Amino acid sequence: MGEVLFETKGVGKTYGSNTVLHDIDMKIHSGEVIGLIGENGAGKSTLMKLISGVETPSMGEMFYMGKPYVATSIINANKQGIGMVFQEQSLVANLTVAQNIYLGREKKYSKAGLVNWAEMNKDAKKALERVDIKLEPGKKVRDIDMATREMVEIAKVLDVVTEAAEGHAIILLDEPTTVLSDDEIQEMYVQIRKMKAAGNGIVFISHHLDEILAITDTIYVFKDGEETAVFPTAEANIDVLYEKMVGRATTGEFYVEAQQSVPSDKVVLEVDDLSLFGVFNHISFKLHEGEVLGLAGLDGSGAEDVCNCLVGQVAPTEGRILIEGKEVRFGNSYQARKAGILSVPKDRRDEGMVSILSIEDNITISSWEHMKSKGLLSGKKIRQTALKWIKEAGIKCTGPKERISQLSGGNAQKVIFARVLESGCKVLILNHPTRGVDVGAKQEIYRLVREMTAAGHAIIVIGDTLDECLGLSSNVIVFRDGLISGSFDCPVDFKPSQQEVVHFMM
Amino acid sequence: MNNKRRDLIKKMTVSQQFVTQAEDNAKMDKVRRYAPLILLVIMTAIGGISQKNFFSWANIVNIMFQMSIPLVISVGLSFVLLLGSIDLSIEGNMGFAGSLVAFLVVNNSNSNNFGIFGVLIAILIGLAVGTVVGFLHTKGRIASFIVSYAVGCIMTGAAVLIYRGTPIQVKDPMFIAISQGRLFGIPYITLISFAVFIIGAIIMNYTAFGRAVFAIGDNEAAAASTGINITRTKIKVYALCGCTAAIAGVLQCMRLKLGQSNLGLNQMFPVVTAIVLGGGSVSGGKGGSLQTFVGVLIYTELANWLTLMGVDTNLKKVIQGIIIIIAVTLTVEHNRKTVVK
Amino acid sequence: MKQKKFSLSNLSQYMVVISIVLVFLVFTILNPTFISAYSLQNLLVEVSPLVLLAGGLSFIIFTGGIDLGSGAMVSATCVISGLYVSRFGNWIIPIMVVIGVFLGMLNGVIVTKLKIPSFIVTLCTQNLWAFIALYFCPNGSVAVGMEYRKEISWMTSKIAGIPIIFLFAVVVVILLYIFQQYTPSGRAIFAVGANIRSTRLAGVDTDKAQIMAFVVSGACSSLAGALYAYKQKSAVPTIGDALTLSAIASIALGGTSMAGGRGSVLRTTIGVITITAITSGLNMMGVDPLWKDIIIGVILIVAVYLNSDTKGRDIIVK
Amino acid sequence: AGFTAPEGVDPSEYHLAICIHSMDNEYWAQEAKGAQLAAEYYGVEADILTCDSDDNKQIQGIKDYIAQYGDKAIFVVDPSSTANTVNIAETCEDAGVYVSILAHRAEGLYPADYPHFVASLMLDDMAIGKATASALFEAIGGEGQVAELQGLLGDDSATNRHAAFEEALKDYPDIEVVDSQTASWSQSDAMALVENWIVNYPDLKGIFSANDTMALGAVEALKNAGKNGEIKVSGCDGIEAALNAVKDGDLVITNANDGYCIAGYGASYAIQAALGSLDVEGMDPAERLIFCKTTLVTADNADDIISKFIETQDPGYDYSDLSFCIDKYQEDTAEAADEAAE
Ligand SMILES: Nc1ncnc2c1ncn2[C@@H]1O[C@H](COP(=O)(O)OP(=O)(O)OP(=O)(O)O)[C@@H](O)[C@H]1O
Ligand SMILES: Nc1ncnc2c1ncn2[C@@H]1O[C@H](COP(=O)(O)OP(=O)(O)OP(=O)(O)O)[C@@H](O)[C@H]1O
Ligand SMILES: [Mg+2]
Ligand SMILES: [Mg+2]
Repeated sequence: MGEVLFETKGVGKTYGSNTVLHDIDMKIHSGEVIGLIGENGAGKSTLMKLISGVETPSMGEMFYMGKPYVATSIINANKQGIGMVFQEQSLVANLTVAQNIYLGREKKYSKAGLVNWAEMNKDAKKALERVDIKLEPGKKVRDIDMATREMVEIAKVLDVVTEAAEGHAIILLDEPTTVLSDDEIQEMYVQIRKMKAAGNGIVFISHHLDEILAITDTIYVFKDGEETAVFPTAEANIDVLYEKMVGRATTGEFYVEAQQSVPSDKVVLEVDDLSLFGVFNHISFKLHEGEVLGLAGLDGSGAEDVCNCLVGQVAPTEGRILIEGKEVRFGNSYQARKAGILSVPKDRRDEGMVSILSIEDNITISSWEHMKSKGLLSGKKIRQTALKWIKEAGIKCTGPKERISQLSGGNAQKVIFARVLESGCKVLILNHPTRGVDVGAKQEIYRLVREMTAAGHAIIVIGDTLDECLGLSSNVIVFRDGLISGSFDCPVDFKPSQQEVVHFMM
Repeated sequence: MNNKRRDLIKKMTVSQQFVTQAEDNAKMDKVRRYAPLILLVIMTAIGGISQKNFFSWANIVNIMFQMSIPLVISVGLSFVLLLGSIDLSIEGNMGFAGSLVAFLVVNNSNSNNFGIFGVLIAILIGLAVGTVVGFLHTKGRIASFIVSYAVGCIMTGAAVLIYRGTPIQVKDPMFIAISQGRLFGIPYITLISFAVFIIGAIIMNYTAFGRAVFAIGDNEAAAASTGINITRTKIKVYALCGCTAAIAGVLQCMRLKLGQSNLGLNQMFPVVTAIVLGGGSVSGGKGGSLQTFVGVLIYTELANWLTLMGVDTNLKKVIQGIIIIIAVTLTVEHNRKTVVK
Repeated sequence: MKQKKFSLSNLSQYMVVISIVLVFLVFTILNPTFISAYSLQNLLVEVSPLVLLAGGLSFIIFTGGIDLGSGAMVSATCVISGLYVSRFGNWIIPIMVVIGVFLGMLNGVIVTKLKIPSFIVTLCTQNLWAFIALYFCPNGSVAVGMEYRKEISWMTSKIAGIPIIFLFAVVVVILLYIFQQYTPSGRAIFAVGANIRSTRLAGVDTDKAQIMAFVVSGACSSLAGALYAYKQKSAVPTIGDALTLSAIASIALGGTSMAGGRGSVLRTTIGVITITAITSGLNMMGVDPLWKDIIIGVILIVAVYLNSDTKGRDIIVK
Repeated sequence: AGFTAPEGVDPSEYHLAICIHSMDNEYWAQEAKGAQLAAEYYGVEADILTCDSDDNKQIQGIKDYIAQYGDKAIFVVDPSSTANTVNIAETCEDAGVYVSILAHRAEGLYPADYPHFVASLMLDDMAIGKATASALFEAIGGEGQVAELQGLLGDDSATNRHAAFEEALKDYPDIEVVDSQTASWSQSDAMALVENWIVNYPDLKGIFSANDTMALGAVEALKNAGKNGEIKVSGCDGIEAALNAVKDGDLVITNANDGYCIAGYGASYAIQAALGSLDVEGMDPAERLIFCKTTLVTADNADDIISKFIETQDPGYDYSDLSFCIDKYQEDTAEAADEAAE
């Protein structure tokens, strides 16, 4: 490890009256990879945004190469030698790879205002080769897969910062591996090591602790916007990291396992030899009353796509879906709901919340048919239902008329849970139900899941983490490459270990 | 899918299936990309077969002449549509520029003789009006539909103010020369419109600004995060659109040698349709200059052909509408997740 | 829990009411006859059909779509009503509603099933409605027969000084308000405009909601067409030409977001009254017609700027 | 000759509303000017109300004006459509204000039935259209191919002029009409149509246009194709550009509709009625149904017309002499009116 490249001293950020980050001291050395971990909402991305110029710090100061550092915009930070790969991909799909890499920096290739695309493509090719990908730079981003896009983003950032600060750049990677397969992650490691060898400083954020252990040199742990621990990776193992992150060692209590119900024999949903061309094949399983069925699998393994079929978003190419023994077919989520299946979607902002509507509308949207009196919707019923759920699920808000978009992530998620529970659907599909939700709210959501099963609902869960999947489920099915690769019983006291399950995922 | 292929597919692993599917999709994309061109070829063939005069040089010149003004309008408008916005001020802007230029060059109602400077003044004012539309839209955060409609009203009113009821006749020798001039049999006005179009195409395809417009239309948030100045880009787009509308107004004035507020009447929506026919999208991010050219050509040929066929004007519009719906159905991407409003 | 903070941003909610009061105030000060009984009665007659048209069209705008052909639909139905009211009597009104439902459904089905943006679909169907209007009335407006004028004049006559046509409009607005506020379809229309993906995944039939919006709008436009026929006592094939944009402008003036998801028919109603009052006021003052377009354009920009509640920095305005 | 208002009547208390389609058209602007001149002559105030050819907007404007000035309002209206004339007459009757209606009159609508509907002043579209069409046919030698540019479909001037064209054809069996389409009164639409016709009908000899604007579009198209003079064009209305075109030989003929006359005298009828110097009830019903004077314009008289109407912007009519404008009475219809009155 070389000299200190970058340093933050007492940096923090407040949004309104809400302090989301404070008092962060971090040193990034030349040739060092820092691992940054912490629960959702802990403030990791916020710190990255402060360093990369997206946001300005509310307190504290930063130093780069020993000099005070202020970044007024991303472009400005880039010019100084600091670049960031965002958590949500920021490529523009209808432009080519080269145009994306140089978006906002076309000047270099312009003569009299006209851009020389050929020259840009040539340079883009070099930039791509730097991260070892062979890709036609004239290809539109919408035509390339997610993993390649991630590498293009890295190539873009690398190109920006090395231009400005060869050998002493700072590269911030915010969850770069979420969309990658195992092989692709290994490829990413190679790139990170290369950047590191060149003398740059790197910050690597991931929720996968094994990745943190594999690639980083130093680990920073954030909790509720504070830096709670810093230590060399050599001294860490998964258990230590877990404890430092969550604050307790065991997971038993966490998932309210004591209340895990034993599924009855009554089959609510049967999936029979379901296939979706190019996505998954020959999927069959049964879901019983009171059961929580976990679907585990890497991204792209087909687990989520099965759920998409079950909620009518995509029509399967082969196979049958039966509810309580009766075959059902649906072309949209409306028909799926009528048949008794409703989901808590994965992408809360775009697929879950009907953003500019009120909490009460969001809670009752799937059950307006039942909110009538004398043939008309009853405002009173709607309000009472909303109030009931606000109390029962502990939704923090100013009232049922508040817009859902003004709620915090966890509370918005509770609203969506209230919606599916109110809908009267038997089969509930929870797709990453705790994504972007903090510990406290998480626990309440787990409690809600237990209450649902106790009330006779049947639930399919795709966990945000494997741990969550195992903790919540009474049975787990593992997917690999579009096929079911294994299944486990998960009774309260004999949960399979993560390693056992992971074995079937890879 | 025939049975053999079906069996084959059943035996494939998911990843093999995925590859097949990706290839199929790519093929469909290609078909969709070339659909407007195919449509154009088919139209041209039908036109040629059904009407003996369709391929006569005179008719080809007619088509070129008639597509000139829509083509000029399409230059600015296609940028606006790329943003996913709309500019309803085009018609008013055209009328104003046409009336103003008639007022400034040699005419029957006053002794002005600004010549080419008159043309420049009219175009610059069009540009300024576009800038105002863009400014009100972005800074005032008012939907472009409304701002541009209101500004269009204002410009129509302002145009009438210039000539107070008696439209101005243009007597300028330059205007007469340009409107009647031919180079290799091609009207000057057409050549001018092609030149404007080519400049527009260069701006769209070979400048940073052009790329920024694509980026904003596709994903405004992502574009903002790469540091593109959204507001300034949008204002520039409206300025450009105002500018081309004014050029179209001046050309229309040259064509008719008359300055009147209704020079732009009913000129905008056909161009929107033409852009969409070429594969552009009214919700932004899709389209291109060549596609626009093809779209304008399809639209003009269709109108020309229906005229040659002697189809009643109103029925003509209905037929155009139906053909457009069919064409758009073929060129729009369809999957379950597509959101249309 | 039910505390309401009264802040400047809340003010924009009431801006629409403030602006109509302001308009009446200004015109009355400039010209006291503006609020004479005759003038107000005229205003009520004048706004009625436009309220229906804009009220119906609002629902399409709530979904985030648009109907550029609603004015032409008014022309078509005005023509049919005007020509056949002598044959069907007052039954023409329900007949028009049925026809409107059908025409609206045609739009809605094309938009949702063929997945073509409403902007394009209605641009095309507009030509169809215009064609129908001119097909029935190739030679321009046709007046209802002299002998039949008396029989349809009840619509513009007055009960206790209030024109019946306005009562008619009030009833329809109430029905629309009930639909908007108290039926699942009505609420679903807003949800579609707010976020169609989420709404779809919440198990709402978004296709149906979108089609419903077009159907309601179709029915209202056709009803407006019939009312125009009663009001003008003739079949006027060009009556709707300028109405689409006036209706959209009224909706925007009411503060309804063009992006969908927010708004109300009540706001639209106020918007229509405001815009009509402005034109009437200018007419009464004998403003030079050369300036009228310009004045209306300026007022429109200012009013929409003040009334729209889309000032949040995070909302993308297109 | 001067005009003195009856005892106790102050003309300046009265307000004349000049209701026209729009200011965006030379002919309507001429009407507005004529009515303004008349108002000036009588000393009444005048305002212009436009309606963009919208029936509803026109009625709205009239009612607003009545709301403002009550029985001190006077109207001279170029109606947005024929059908609207009944509404105009009724609205004014209900409010007790005097009105003259120009250029249109619905079937069965007679001033005699409405004490405040002073007079209907019409242009004899049939005669004018027939005259221009015949002049065109003569210019091409009475035989050969012609095409017709119609006005906006749905507009009744367009309908009348089309009918007149058909009527004129009856006398010329050797004229072949190859196409007849609408260019919606628009110069640019007409230009596009004619461009196509030139290609499609190489033997085309004449183009009948329902108004001057379209005729000028046709001339531009012909000039571009080098066929100006070879193919003859006729127009109608008498706008400045068309008068010049007639003078230059680009147009065979047009008709000066003379807005100063029809609107100026229309206004005069209504104003005199309102001021009490014209006894409307005492008039012969037939005298309230007037065809106004117009002038056919050919190369021979183009210069005179231009200097009279265009250059001075005031033909110097004596608006006190109401009979000046009368070409003839709408006699056939006047008889019907008599019958209706019985
Ligand atoms: N613009 C904002 N306004 C208000 N609060 C914000 C804003 N941006 C972030 N926050 C809040 O700041 C906190 C820290 O968020 P941050 O995105 O840094 O979390 P994170 O650790 O990156 O989480 P994740 O693991 O989900 O990426 C969260 O509570 C978040 O809701
Ligand atoms: N863009 C914004 N502007 C202003 N306030 C915001 C914005 N986004 C979020 N907030 C407010 O900031 C607070 C934090 O919201 P956020 O969703 O980031 O919380 P969070 O920490 O992720 O919550 P949770 O723990 O429930 O996930 C909320 O009260 C929210 O209303
Ligand atoms: Mg959060
Ligand atoms: Mg983050």
